Amino acid sequence: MKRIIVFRIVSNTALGSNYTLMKLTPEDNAELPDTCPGQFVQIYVPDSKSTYLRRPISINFVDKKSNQLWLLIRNAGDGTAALMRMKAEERLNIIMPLGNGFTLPSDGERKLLLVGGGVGVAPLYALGHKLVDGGYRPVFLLGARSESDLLMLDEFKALGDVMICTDDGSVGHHGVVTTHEVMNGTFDRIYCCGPMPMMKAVANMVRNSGAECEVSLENTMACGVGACLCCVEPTVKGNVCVCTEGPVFNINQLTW
Amino acid sequence: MKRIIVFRIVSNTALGSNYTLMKLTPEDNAELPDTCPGQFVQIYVPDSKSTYLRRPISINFVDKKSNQLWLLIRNAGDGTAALMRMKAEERLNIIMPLGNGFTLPSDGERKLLLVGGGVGVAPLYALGHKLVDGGYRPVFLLGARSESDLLMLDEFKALGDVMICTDDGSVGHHGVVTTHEVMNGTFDRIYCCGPMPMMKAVANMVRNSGAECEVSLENTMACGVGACLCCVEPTVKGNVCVCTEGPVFNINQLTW
Amino acid sequence: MVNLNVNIGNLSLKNPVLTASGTFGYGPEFADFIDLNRLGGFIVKGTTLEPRQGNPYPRMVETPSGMINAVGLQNKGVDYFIEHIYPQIKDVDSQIIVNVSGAGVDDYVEVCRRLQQHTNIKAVEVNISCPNVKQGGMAFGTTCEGAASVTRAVRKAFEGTVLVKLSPNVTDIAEIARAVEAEGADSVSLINTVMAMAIDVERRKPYLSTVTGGLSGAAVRPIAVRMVWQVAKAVKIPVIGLGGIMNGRDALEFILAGATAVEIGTANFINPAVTVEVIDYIEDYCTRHGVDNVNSLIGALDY
Amino acid sequence: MVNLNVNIGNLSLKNPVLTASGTFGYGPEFADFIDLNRLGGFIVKGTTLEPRQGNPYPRMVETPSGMINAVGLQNKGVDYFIEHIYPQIKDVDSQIIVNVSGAGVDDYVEVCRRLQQHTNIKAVEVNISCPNVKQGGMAFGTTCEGAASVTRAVRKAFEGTVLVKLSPNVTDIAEIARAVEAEGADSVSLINTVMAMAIDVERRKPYLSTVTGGLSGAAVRPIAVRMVWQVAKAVKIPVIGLGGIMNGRDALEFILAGATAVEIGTANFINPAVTVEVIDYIEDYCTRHGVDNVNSLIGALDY
Repeated sequence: MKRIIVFRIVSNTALGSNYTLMKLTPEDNAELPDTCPGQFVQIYVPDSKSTYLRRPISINFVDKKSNQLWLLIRNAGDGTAALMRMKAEERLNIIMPLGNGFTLPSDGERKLLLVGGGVGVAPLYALGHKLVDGGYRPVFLLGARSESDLLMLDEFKALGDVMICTDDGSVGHHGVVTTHEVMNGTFDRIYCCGPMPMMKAVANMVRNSGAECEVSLENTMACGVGACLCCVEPTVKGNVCVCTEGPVFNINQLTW
Repeated sequence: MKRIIVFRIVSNTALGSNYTLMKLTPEDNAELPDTCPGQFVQIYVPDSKSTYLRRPISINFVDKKSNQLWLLIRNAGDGTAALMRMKAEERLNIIMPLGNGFTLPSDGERKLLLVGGGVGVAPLYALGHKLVDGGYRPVFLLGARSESDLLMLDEFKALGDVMICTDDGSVGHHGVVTTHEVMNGTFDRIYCCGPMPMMKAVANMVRNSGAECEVSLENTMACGVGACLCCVEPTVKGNVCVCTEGPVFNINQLTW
Repeated sequence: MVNLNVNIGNLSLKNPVLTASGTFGYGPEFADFIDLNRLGGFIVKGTTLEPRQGNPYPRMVETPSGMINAVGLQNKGVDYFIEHIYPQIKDVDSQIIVNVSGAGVDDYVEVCRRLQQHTNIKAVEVNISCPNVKQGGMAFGTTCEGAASVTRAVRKAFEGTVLVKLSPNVTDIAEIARAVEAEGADSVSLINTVMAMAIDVERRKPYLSTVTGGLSGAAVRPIAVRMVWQVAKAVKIPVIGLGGIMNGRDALEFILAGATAVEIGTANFINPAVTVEVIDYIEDYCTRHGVDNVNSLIGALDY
Repeated sequence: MVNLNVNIGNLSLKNPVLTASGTFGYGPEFADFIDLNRLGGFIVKGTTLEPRQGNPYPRMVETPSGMINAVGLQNKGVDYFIEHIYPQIKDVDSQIIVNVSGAGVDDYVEVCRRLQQHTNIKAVEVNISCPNVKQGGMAFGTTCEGAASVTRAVRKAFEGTVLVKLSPNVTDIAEIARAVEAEGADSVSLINTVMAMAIDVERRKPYLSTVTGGLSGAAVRPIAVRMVWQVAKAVKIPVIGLGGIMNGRDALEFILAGATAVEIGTANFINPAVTVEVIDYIEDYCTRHGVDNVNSLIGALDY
């Protein structure tokens, strides 16, 4: 069940100059609703003149022990910049959980690749946790423009093997993720979240590899609950709302 | 000369729940421009969704020694509420000084009454200072709804005799300022700033007393520099801009 | 106890708060957030005779205090609605109003005829003001003749309450309202979105696939209030006001300007519980102001 | 070095940035904040034959991302302007454009005739779109005949450049623009304010003494960009775009949509230095995008 929850910001930590990791807990200390990796939330940005609509942000992690919601925020404009400026103890009105998460591996699927680009690594952290809890050993392929755009590396390394690519070669493989040698391996299931060109490149590379591949879209949206029909993506079933039918799609459903 | 100045907030101190006293200094430490008591500033409110225009606020005081601008802010809506929430070290973009101040006493004018209502006491503090510096001993008649709406009493008491009225009788004379006995006295010059009904009542009471009387208007304004022609007040010269011809007017100029 | 009941033609609403077409899905989308039974009514999304895929993505861009959309009436068609959606909502203790669109007059008539078979659809809102379709839509809503022709045909085909939703993209909206009233409409609702456009200057491209779209949200409220004021003075039928209502105060602007009921649109995207908050606010406002019947506030502007 | 010069008829502007009538006084009001010589031009406030006191206070209310005004053309009349204001501004190294209003065609003509005597007034902007006066104003601007009649008369009376400022409160602004072009206007400027209204619900009174007024500011920008886009495709004369430009990015929206120049209005109230910031932004944008002449951006939308 989707809920409107007022959160208290526990911390909002800068990760370099373009990102923050925000940790929140419900103001009334009520237990967080159940969520799946890949779902997202809609945040009302209180103090930004130019921000009228809510901002959809991926769930980075839900820490059941501390009852905390984690969000990775990138400075993508006035709305997210205002969120990045917020401080501990301030309040945020958030609707959650929204959309459908990633599909967990079926029986027999053991070789799992999680491909993240930029802030698109956010939901892969929750997913990685879930997979590790399920006894899997996921491989992460994380790409970014530059070293300073690689987020939560230590956290990912605690979950599995981590391969790194940067566009400028400042660390790891010099080039986009699809040029990394790990992409030549055989996988049962690939999860991908990042910029659209990256996801399309990954999808096209693995489409006939026999691997299942899911991507997480971030089409511009207004409501987040399937009412406005703004965030549609063409699929084999016609135009569907990314907010309710996605944001995670199997690439076989897309018309890429 | 009017200037656009970026200020650093030095402090923003709550005076009860509905007011703050904000002290600011230019971010670049440049010397504050000369101002006259009764002039005002226009503040750009950075973080209020519903505030589009600047907010005009009276100059409460300019402390030359510390190079500080003081503003008394009342919670009068979203814009001022956002200003009240601001914290030390935050920045504000302010245009100043605007409008014309109070007329200082002419030779021979010695008996001066300063009548303030609510947050309208703000410019009377700067004026009181100026008068004391000029060797006068002003009398203050300060009215408010209730005790908690009486602002900067200690500061005013340091400048002259202070009479107090409250609508609810919680302190001082129980009733509006025009019912206070001091209003029966003889004055050479009366300065008045407060809610419109109060100023009109004072004006009507003293009009034929022989005292000069100036009031400070706060008509709704947009630009503050005489361009938009929104804040007009009917006068014996026709409609004039409160922002450039006022905000201080001799009551003989008004059509009250 | 405040009486919040208002009537639109023969349609009785338990309170004056409706949801605007295309902003509330079919209703169940919001059931996690509010009790649908509390609504005065809900206007389900624009329904056409045949299914429509709508316009290509991107369809939406945020603008100052508003948004532009170019959805283009994406819907699964009237038959799908009747078969799959209507059963889910027909027993909600509120009023279902179906927003109807078509490329030609015959389409409107046929959709209304099919809806008419279903007892709990007591009203239709005839959309002659959608700016995002190539045929029909706003083309009907910008001339008196066009508006009259659709209204006349629907009036004959549908026995229930007929609302006609007007376009603000006209010189004289009161004139259109009178034309529609003359053809037997029970009510006019206004405003639909204002035709608008925004450009990504770095890419030198329009933000929308259709170049132009319809502006909604708080930005247009002052335009909408003005038009409701003009129309309410021009017609005798009840007026339903919408356009940028974000809260109860905003709703009261429309009621005081002459609206008998209001529709909440874009605000549902920002606060999915806004409708019930508006209902509560109106009731509280009446209590504070010693008003025991909300009808006495309609057009009660003191000017 | 970017060429920012644009031409409106015979009027050469050193850059495409003008100030909108009624938002910049006569110019000197802003001399503390910017160097007036930097402006492409400044359009001085609405000038009428006789002095006007304008509408009673209150004349303004803030709305979401905008404001409604009902100033009603308060000004001291054309003779006062010529005698007292013109000498103060005639030597500014920019272009002076006088916005002209009247209750009837003869008024427009007479004001233009008197302005014509003064060499440094090379252009007038004919205001047929003021929503805040009882006679003239928008009444002329909402029909092709009305717009044509004023334009025809002014065209005969004034030898310099004639701009006609259009009202957005119409069904088809392109049609009005074509009517004005046909009568010899050198340019159209758009949009004037959108007729609007706001209500103080606690007092049940309109915020403005005139009940309705004109909405301006960022809120209307998407409407203005759309109309500039429509008009630029419909006429051959240069279009001047305005409506809610708050910064350089916004100005480029209008230029890409087809405007040869832009006017900055309400933004002057919020940032009195905005005009020069817009000029600098446009120059920087051209440099960043490898554009050596701003004229190549006019209507350069890729759609």
